[in-house]
Amino acid sequence: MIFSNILIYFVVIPLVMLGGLFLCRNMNQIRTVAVIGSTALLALSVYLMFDFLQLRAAGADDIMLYQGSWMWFEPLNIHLAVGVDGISVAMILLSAIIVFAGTFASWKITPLPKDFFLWLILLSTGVFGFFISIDLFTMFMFYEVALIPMYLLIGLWGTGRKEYSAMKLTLMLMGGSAFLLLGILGIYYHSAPEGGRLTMNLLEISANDAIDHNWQYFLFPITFVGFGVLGAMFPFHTWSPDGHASAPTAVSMLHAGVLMKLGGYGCFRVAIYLMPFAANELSWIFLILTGISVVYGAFSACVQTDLKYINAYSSVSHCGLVLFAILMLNNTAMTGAVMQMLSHGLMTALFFALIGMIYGRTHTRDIRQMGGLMKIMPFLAVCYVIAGMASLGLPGLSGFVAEMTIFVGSFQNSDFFHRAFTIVACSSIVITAVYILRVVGKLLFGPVQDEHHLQLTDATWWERFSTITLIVCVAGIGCFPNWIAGLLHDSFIPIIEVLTK
Amino acid sequence: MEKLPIALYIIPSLIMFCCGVYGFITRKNMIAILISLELMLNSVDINFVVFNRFLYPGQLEGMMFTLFAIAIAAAETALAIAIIVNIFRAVKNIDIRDLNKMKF
Amino acid sequence: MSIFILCIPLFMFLFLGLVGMKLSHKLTGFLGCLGMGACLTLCYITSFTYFFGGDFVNEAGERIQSILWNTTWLQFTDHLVIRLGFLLDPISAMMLVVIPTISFMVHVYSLGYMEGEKGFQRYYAFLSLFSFSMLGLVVATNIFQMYIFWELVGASSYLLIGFFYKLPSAVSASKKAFIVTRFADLGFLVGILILSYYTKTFNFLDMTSNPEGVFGSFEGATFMGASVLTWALVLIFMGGMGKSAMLPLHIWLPDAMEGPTPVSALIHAATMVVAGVYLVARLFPLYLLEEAALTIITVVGCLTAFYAAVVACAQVDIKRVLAFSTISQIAFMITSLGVARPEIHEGLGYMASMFHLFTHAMFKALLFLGAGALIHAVHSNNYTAMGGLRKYMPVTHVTFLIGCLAIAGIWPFAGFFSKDEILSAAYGNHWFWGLWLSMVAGLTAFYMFRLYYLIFWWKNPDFGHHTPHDPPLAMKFPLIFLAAVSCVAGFIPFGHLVTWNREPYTIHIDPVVAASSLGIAIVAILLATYMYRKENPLPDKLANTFHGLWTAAHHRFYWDELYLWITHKVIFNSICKPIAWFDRHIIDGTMDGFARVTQWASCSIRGLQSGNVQTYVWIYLIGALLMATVTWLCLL
Amino acid sequence: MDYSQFLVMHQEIGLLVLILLIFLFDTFSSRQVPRGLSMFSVCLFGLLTVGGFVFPWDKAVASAFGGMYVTSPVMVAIKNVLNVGVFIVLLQSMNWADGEFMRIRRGEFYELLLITLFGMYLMISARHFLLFIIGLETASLPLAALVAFDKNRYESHEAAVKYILTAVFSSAIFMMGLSFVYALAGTLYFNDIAGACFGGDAMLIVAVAFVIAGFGFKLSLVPFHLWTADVYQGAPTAVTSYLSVISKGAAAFSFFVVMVQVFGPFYGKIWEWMLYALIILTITVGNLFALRQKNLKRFLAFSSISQAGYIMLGVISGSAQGLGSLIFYILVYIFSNLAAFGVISSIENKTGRVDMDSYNNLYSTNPRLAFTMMLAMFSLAGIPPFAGFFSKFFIFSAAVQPGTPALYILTLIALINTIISLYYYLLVVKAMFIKNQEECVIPAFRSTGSERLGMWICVAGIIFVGLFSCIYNSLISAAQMNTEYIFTLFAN
Amino acid sequence: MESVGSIVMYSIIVAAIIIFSILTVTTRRILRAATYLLFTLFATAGLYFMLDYEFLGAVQIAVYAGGIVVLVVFSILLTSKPGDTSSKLTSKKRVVGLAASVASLAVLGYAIASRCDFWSTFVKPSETGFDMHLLGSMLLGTGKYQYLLPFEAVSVLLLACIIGGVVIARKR
Repeated sequence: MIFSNILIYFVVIPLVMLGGLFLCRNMNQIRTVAVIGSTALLALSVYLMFDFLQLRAAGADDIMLYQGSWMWFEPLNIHLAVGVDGISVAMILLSAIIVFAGTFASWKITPLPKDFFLWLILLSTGVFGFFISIDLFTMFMFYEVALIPMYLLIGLWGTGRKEYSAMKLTLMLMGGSAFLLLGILGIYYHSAPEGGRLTMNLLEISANDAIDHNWQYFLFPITFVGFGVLGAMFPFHTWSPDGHASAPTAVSMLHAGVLMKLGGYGCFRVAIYLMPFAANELSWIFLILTGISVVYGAFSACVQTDLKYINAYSSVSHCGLVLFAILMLNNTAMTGAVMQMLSHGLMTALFFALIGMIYGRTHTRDIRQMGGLMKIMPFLAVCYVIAGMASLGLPGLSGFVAEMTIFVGSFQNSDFFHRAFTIVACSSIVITAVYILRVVGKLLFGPVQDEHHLQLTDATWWERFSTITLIVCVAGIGCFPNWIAGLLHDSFIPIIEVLTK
Repeated sequence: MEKLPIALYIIPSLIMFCCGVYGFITRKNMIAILISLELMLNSVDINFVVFNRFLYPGQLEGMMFTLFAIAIAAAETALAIAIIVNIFRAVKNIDIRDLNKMKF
Repeated sequence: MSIFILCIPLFMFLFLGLVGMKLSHKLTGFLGCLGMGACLTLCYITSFTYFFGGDFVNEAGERIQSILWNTTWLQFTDHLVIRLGFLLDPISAMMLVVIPTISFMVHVYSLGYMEGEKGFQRYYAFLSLFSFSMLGLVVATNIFQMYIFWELVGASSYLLIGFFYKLPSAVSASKKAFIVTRFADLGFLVGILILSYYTKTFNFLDMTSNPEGVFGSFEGATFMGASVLTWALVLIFMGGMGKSAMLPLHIWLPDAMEGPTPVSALIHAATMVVAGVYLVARLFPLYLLEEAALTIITVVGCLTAFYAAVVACAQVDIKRVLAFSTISQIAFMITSLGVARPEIHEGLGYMASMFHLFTHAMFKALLFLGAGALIHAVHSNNYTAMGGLRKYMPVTHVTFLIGCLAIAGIWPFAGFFSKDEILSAAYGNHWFWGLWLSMVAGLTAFYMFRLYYLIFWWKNPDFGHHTPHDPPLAMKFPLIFLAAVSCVAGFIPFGHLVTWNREPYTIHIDPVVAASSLGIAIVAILLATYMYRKENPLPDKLANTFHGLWTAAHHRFYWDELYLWITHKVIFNSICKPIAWFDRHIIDGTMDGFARVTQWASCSIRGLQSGNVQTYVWIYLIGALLMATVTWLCLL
Repeated sequence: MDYSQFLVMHQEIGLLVLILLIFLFDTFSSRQVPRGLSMFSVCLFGLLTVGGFVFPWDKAVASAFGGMYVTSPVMVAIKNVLNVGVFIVLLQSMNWADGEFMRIRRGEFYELLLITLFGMYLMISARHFLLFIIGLETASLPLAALVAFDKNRYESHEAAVKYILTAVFSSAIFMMGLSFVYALAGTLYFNDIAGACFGGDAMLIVAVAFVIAGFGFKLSLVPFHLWTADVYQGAPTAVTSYLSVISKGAAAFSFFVVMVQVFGPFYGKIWEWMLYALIILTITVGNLFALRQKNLKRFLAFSSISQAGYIMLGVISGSAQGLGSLIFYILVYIFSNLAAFGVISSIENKTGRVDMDSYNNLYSTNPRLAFTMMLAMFSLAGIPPFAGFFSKFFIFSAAVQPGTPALYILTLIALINTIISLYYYLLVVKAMFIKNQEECVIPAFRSTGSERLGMWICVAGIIFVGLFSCIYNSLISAAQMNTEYIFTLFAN
Repeated sequence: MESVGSIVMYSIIVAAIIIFSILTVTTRRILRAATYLLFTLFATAGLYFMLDYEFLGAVQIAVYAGGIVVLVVFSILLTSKPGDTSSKLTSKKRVVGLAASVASLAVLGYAIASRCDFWSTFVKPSETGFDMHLLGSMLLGTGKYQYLLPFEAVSVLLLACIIGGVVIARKR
């Protein structure tokens, strides 16, 4: 029975929420539904994590746990196949946290609150579905489900050049997914040895190991680029600054926090796991590109004046680091990559939440027009400093842990090329410090720039709730990283095995 | 008649076809265009008949096709003329060049 | 027990940070001092147990390096594990004395100095955070733990420098401090990566207990002519250079004086800035493997010492004079490590460096706190606003004088002993280093007494109705305490406690060196007395005579301008802006270009749909014919 | 002379009886009764549609009239699919057909429409080119009359002239091609042509090219598509929607049959490459034209051109999976496009507006219509979880199934084109939802019941046809049954 | 001698077909075009007769010449005033038209002419005697090579065209 699988509920709950939202008539009902739903998701994901750890401790050593597979489209052997390993569990937890925080961050969204939450929940359906899927088709389907609500969310509730940004974002991401689709089809048609039953199931494809090497040369790049676009890989990152700048708060949070992680997740789950040969052979190309994104994004962030642009470019840099680490193809670096995903997800969500709150008060995001906010809204300002510290990799917050794991892991590669690029990537931590401190200095410290800002108020309770949730998570990972590192480390073992075969 | 190969029958038919094409493209009067179309259809009919007679005299498929094609042509012409008359009533003009209000 | 040494300050930080806003200033201050006092007690107990308890000495008479506890914090690979632990050995035990002492003094002193300031609670929270980080740094069992706390002290330094966040100068100073040290830390990090890649470990003890063994297999590995070990060590030293403000990464330290003065005393004089020295001392057995690295250290130290001393002679702001003096003194310690060799006086340099670190912490903290008292009294940082204060502030005057004598190296004050050992070590290595350092020591005495005279003698200014007076008791007590320590610290038998191989060693004072350095110091003091005791035009005349030199020194030889040029003109304008432009116009332009090309194509083929059915048919026919022709041609 | 063979043609007979009944009803009932005729026709046709599904389609296998007519599950399936589409079209046109203007020509409307459907049935089941041509003409000529139906509008006349002239021209070209085929094979039975060995010389190439060109007209493949936009714009909306989905669907199926069964042996050699070029042209040019359109009917015309290109991907695959995916695509396309046309015709009937600008901020006045339109656009663009995503995925997977690099490249080009198409579909969504500062010129109104029913069916189809896998599964299994009727000699 | 006669006959018919076809599309008077079309159709009927398809020739004359051309003439009379001539063609248009027709002639002609057997295939005496009985059974038979179904189907088509023509052409 399909409903006896816990993972299904990660899709079912949002769908039920959608239904509930359809029936809502006023703001309170909408909030009730959204809060109950997102709390349920959070609770479920926390439960899942503990249960998962328990199962693993009890000796369940399948690659994926909670596996379930139900035939869907028989002619193409498409299943609704679900299953999670430690990485997916971590990503699910991340998504749940950010959806939860996002709900509170958009407490007073106008206009059309109902529609806003509908699309937001649809988006999160896609995200959860993506992380629980182990069937390429359902994975791809949920991936696209997560993309399209962005258009309306940005277009309707965004600010600035929202129509342009929304269109650009959607088209570029869909462009990526066009490549991805071709890659998936290619993988599917080479998924089984001659005469075998073709399959879309990741685990089966990997076990069959039937993709011809020449085909891997073709399929690996397009799959990687397909996911890489969402992972903001240079030079396909330009949707990110505009998109983030125009998006409403919760959407920026969800997008930078979770959606961009879909790219990185897909890169190793599909591109590298299924095509290890090409991954070994071709990773250097993408390593150069992602290495560029790391430094390039950081440098670009240094001269921006719009708060959201700064964070968007910072995201380019950080997400570049994710892909960079994945391409190092060793366990430590990949573990670091996922930790970076978690860390970046949480702290960017925090950043965007704070920027949204500040913008909601000052009605500008130009750092030249603001200053001394520490005096006016100390709570938000302190949170912003914490987020900044997390971003520039202060020990005790999540960014440090992730970055160090990546750097140490990457440096374990024995050839000069990889290590030289690691050092290049390392240099981004200095540049990050530059732009973070520049913003903090101009925005929060110094004299108050605009007299009108003196009347502004500090955070409301729901805003506090939203930000504190995220800060607790950021600090939690930063202070006690080992359990999550262990969780991820074990999950990468099968992938590394495939790569070294 | 034994001295005349099939090509000598088909080529005049093709010339007729091409005349039809020329007419369609150059004439302005819609009825003239219709006449050109008749030429084209007629040329197809000749083709079928000639192929049937020369190449496959065992069966009469080509001939039957022509027979039905004539009927179809008649139907087409009737309908086309109805439409043309109708448009003449509407705009008092049957110049094909004037029918380009919808474009791009 | 030792875990509480770290936990108490951390708890105080969290407690004061989260609920401090609800507490009164008095209560906060009390709690802060109480916490630090408890911590201080524990540290003293630990340290004294280590040095004098007798449990920590092995049969050969060596003090052992003992890891009290070590928990896994983050596991990278099987070998590479970050652990958080507590390493007790001579240098960390020594630091366990220095840090809490100064910190406690600063806590107490701040009760008076920061009284009534907005953000008092925040200030104490940050002080606790700093104490926690600094203690964590010195007891680190592995290099990554050190790096973690290294970053944390940097951050707390950032927060404290920028404590007066409404002042733009404080904000930019804090930013500068953080970024410069961050840049240095990049070197540190890369050094760690290289080191750990070859040694397969982060642990200090694994590295230092058998350096040849660990590195034996990688001797052949070189990069650009130098061995990887040299690279690693130099890069790690770069981290130390940043923290310890060595040339050319020194520029942040003078600006860091924008922070509250007690903070300068704690962080930027006594503890954090010596982390670089501590780092090199920690990895000293590795450095011994690479002569080149030690030479680099020596050169950097000597240049910095001299440079800072020269600049200190031309500063107006008393805190800046002290800051440059700090740089110069730390450079002494660094040089001392650089010249230390086991075969020269049994590694005297190492001991001397640590000794100087200890004494310097005491008297420099004293000087800073004294400066704080002065600033508190006259509300200005510049000596031009002071002069003749000896009558108004007798306690401050005496303690400050003790500090000056100590730093100038006058017997029997603490500085004499430690500096003397450094000079001995330097002469032992090469006469040139010794000579150089002697000269710098003379300069030190000169500028310190220049400062002393300009503050306390020089003229009798008119303070009007607002007469300066000695500070309250909370501030006076630390001054007196530290002055006392500065008087007696020199007699501590340091050689029995801290040596490079942890074997006891009896200090012999080399009479020639001692006498000559004392002589140079006295001459310099006399010169300063001649020039600055009474208001006279001589200094101005001299300044005019050596106008170029004076201006350059006054502007710190234009290092800041150079950095400004590099960051603004080169990095900001020539890298960041072009990249941002490139992103907006080339990359983004390409993406928009796709859209534009599509639109253009769309417009350019609109003629196809001309609305004329004859054209339609023509295209239809040609299409069909082309299809046939092309296919036929392809099949030929 | 076994006249019982007629009984094999259940659906055709049923349809003819239906037409007859409508004819009789139209003749003998009073024309003053409002809605009588349209109600009657729609209900009857609804019964026929349901009947088609109730009938055990997997048993329907027959070959009659000496192999001239065949039926097999897959053909029943496509006919059923078309029935569904026609039913929705009828529902949506009821409001229009009940209007005063239509009072005296209501009966003719239904008769002509259903006769063209009959012609399509014949096209689908014909296995002889004569019958096929007759079916083709029956499916296209009466449509010319329907296009000209709206006598009060000039555009309707212009459209009709363009349609009929191009249609006759294309059938002349088609028949010229057929005459060459006849010359080469000596027969017009599909099976026999495939069996007759003829060489691949110039004549064959011309024959294939002309046959494809003839189909190109029905399917509006570029460069045979130029009539499409003008006719769609000029024709009454009901007819436009019919033209865009039903007519195209039937043509696509029969195109598959003709290409695979008749010209199957020349797949790789001749027509794969012709089709290859046509697909790229069709998708790209259709998209490029659609970009700039402001008139929604014209916009959908170009969108339907590019959709036809995607449908052709099923043909170029030439496999049973391709056929099944093609039918599925048509089904989904019917729901999606008709949802869009439903909204357009509903608004056009109310306000007479079909330009995109008047749809600005439609969501504020008519949220349901806007929502339906948005679903339609998303489905057409292939956004999950709507049916369009599934149909696109399946058609692409069918297209790359042969596994040649060329087909991968073709699919990639098609995929890149989906981005352009997404752009213009989103333009509509943008107008309705995002331009919310502007005043909406369309007042809030309530659509008639039949329109709403039609749209509800479409919406349900858009949401559920993809998710409920049984539909696709059964289409594929239908396509794999009785392959001798289609895949006689196919090379794959 | 029969062959000479048939060659002459052939020449006349073919010349008529070609000349009248060309005249049909080039004359500037629309009524003349209709007349030339009639001649062309007659010539075609002659060709059918020559190929022994007498029935087809008769149908050609009856339906085409008798029905269609008359319809066309009527419609010409309905839609144009007598003496109407179309204006001269622009050279551009003529070039375009010529290009299309010449191109299609080239392609189609090459396709035919390139087949060697088309130059060596001559008409054979018809084996199946053509008679009305055979025609009847073909039109009403249900077997292979019998055309009951198309026959019925075409009736539906004609019906549809009648309905369509009526509904369009009627005045209201």
